[in-house]
Amino acid sequence: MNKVVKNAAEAIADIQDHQTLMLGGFGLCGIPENCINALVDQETTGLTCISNNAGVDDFGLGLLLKKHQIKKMISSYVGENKEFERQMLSGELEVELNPQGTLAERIRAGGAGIPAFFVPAGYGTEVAEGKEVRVFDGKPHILERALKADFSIIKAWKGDKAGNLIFRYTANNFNQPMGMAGKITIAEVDELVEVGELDPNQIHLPGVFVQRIFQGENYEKRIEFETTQD
Amino acid sequence: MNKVVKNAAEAIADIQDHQTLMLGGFGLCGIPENCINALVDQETTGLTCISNNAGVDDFGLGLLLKKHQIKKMISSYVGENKEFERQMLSGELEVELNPQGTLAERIRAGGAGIPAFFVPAGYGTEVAEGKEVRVFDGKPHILERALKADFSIIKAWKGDKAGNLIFRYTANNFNQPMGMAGKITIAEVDELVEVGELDPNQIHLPGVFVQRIFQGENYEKRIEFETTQD
Amino acid sequence: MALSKTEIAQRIAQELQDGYYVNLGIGIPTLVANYIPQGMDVVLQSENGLLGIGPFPKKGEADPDLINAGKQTVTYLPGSAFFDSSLSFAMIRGGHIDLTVLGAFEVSDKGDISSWKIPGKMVKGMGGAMDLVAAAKNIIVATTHVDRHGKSKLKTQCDLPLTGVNCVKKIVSDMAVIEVTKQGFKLMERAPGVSVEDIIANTDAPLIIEGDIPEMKL
Amino acid sequence: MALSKTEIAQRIAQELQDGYYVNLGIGIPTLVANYIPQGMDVVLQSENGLLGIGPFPKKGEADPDLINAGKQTVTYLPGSAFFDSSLSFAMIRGGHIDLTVLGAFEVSDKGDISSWKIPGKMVKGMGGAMDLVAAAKNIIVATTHVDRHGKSKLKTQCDLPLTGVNCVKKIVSDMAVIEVTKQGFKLMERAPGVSVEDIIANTDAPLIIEGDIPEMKL
Repeated sequence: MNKVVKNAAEAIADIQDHQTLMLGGFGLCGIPENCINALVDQETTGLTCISNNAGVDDFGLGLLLKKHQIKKMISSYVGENKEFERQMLSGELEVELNPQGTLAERIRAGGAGIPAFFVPAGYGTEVAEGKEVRVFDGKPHILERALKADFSIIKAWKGDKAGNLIFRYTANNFNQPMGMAGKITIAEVDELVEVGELDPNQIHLPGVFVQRIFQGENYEKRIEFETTQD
Repeated sequence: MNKVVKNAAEAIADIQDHQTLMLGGFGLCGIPENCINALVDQETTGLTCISNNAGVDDFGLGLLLKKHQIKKMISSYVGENKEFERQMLSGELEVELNPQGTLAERIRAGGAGIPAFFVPAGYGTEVAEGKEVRVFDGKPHILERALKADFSIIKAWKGDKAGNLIFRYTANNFNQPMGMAGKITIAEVDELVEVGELDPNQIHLPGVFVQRIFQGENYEKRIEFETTQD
Repeated sequence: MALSKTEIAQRIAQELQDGYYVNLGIGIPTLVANYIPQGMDVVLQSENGLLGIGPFPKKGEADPDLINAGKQTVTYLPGSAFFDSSLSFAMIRGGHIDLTVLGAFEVSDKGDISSWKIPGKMVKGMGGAMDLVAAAKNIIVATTHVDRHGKSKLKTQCDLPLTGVNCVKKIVSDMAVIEVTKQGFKLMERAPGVSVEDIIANTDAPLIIEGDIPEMKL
Repeated sequence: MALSKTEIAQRIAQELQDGYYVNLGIGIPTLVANYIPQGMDVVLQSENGLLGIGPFPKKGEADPDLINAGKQTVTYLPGSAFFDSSLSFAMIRGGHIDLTVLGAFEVSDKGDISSWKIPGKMVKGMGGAMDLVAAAKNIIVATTHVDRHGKSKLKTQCDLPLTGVNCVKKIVSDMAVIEVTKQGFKLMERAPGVSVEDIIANTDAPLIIEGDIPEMKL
């Protein structure tokens, strides 16, 4: 079972124009930097990107936006990005906004073989428009559908060559559920280790979900708002 | 925030007749032995027990069955227990059988605020009787409802005084999702440690889900089928 | 004198109870963390996957893998736990968080709240706000009583796109503490030096006023 | 000569491919693990929460916290992962398992399977079987061709309560390898020394037979 690829360019080489991608991360925390850069280089376009945020103007998904590689974003919060706002207001970019928890659960559901589920979030708001409403235990809920992707592109801390992954601090966020929901899941990691080096009790995402893995390089790990006590 | 109780007797003291309990474990692996024994001593009756299995005649939930403390079982597999079979066939015991994955997901959903969801499992079988059927992506699914409990009683390996839990090997099984779905969750652990001793990256069940915790004692950890190479 | 933002946060901190798990939104709500009473055990949840937010890091010690939902660098406390976004919202949606404090553009006397979108002006997305207001047991809104143009944010009906309906339990503004009851807004406390008449004049909805309205104690 | 149970397992092992994640049911399916070709990387999943089942433990080394779905003590291999039951079935239901092998009481030529309940006689519960057959990409049934009373287990319709409908892809019995096609059962191979006529006589459903039917190679 050879899941290890050389680098990001090899990992994403077969991603085609107009495919649907999930990209892990929250803000700029835990984003798959190497693969995003490789997608910029590969100039794949017409992409539908499922990602909680859209990066900033000159980093993360902002890089793909700037080159007009993204046709549609499915996200929960897209502030912090002027080019994004411009493309959305001008109609160049299609945007579907989801409540963050609904987005996370739709992704998990996609990976877990659950095509639809009811949640209370968004009832009575524009998020509920066109969706089935049903009352459970006296409270109205709306029916949400699962999300899947042609490729899920995620970032982990440690990974072994069988694809088992461990995340670090809040850099987990959407990476773990997205890792379950890709037809092909690509994981880039800070540290790639041999099979058997990770504690099997402490795997966040078991290797069955991961098809390709590589050791990333030159992580910038940019901080969006550096806030200190002083 | 004082979650630590002295022992099982104290942890379960306010469980009332006719309440609904979830009990973790798969077979006899990872069952909350101390609390089950305390329930036998307390003679609480009329219980609805949600548990993947029903123990064996003289261990685990079999002990509660023998004393007729259980009114209804919600399970997926109840072999290995003659007294169970007798009570079920004679009508003394009500039994609801669920596909194992549906059972696990109904429990997670109960803890996760998802009142209902669609799954393919059970379509076309007696499990689907009376349930809504809907086709997604060309495949029929049935609507399943979430499960909750008055008390979830689970067993973990290590736990800290804030209720953060880590499980060991396959003794996790239903303990983790059940820990999310109890109005009150009681955790008994092999090893109770101080706050700060567990790695925050490696918590299986965060403390927010756990209301009571204690260090268990005299674990028998009976093996159902000891199978060796020789 | 209307309360400052930190005073609003201070007043909200009085709502905390020992053992509470709390989610604090961006802005004034975040300041509540500074006023948790000494010796009270309150655990702060960050919806991006952290239970047990600590203080901001010391200079030079910020870790890019460790941020809060406002994307600020933070630290974690002993007894913390990290988890993915789906478990984080399972926690929220499942009712395991005792208290949510968030800001608002508008709040109606039915408990509806608008907080995420100003059509044509600001469309950043709802983030986790819709999940939080749909599921938290107890939701307190921290806000100024009127907006920059002097218009009341407390109304009979929200005009901006909704974040959630029938969910806000209490409002702590710079002028007053108001409970959202089935009968509508009920005035509970007034800011030091602010009169009941001032509050009535600045609220765009009927106020239930029973007996003497005490001044807030800070 | 009809195949022995271990020979059925041996034949099924030929269906494995490098990189497969496989769930093996209780009974004959479990034996398949003994015939994974040398050098082939196959990972066995146990639905009670283990990916990477190892051999049975040595005497005296059994760990009560480490069992398979049949509740037998097992070991784990390097590269294994443990997880809870909801993630385990997310894996199964989500189609991440490449192959499921399980036993059956009856299989119909529509691909329906009965495997969990004999009314009035055996009501132990379905365990994970319904989840597995509803979701696995590829389901192979390992079974004897006829039951203890000589009645065929391969039929036009299952009489016993169903485990799943329209899901079985292939049957490896002690007499034959049969594919379940849209047109019905298709005979692919026969056990060494077993004639096509024998197989027809012991199958309670029409068989599609195209050209010469080769003998299985073990």
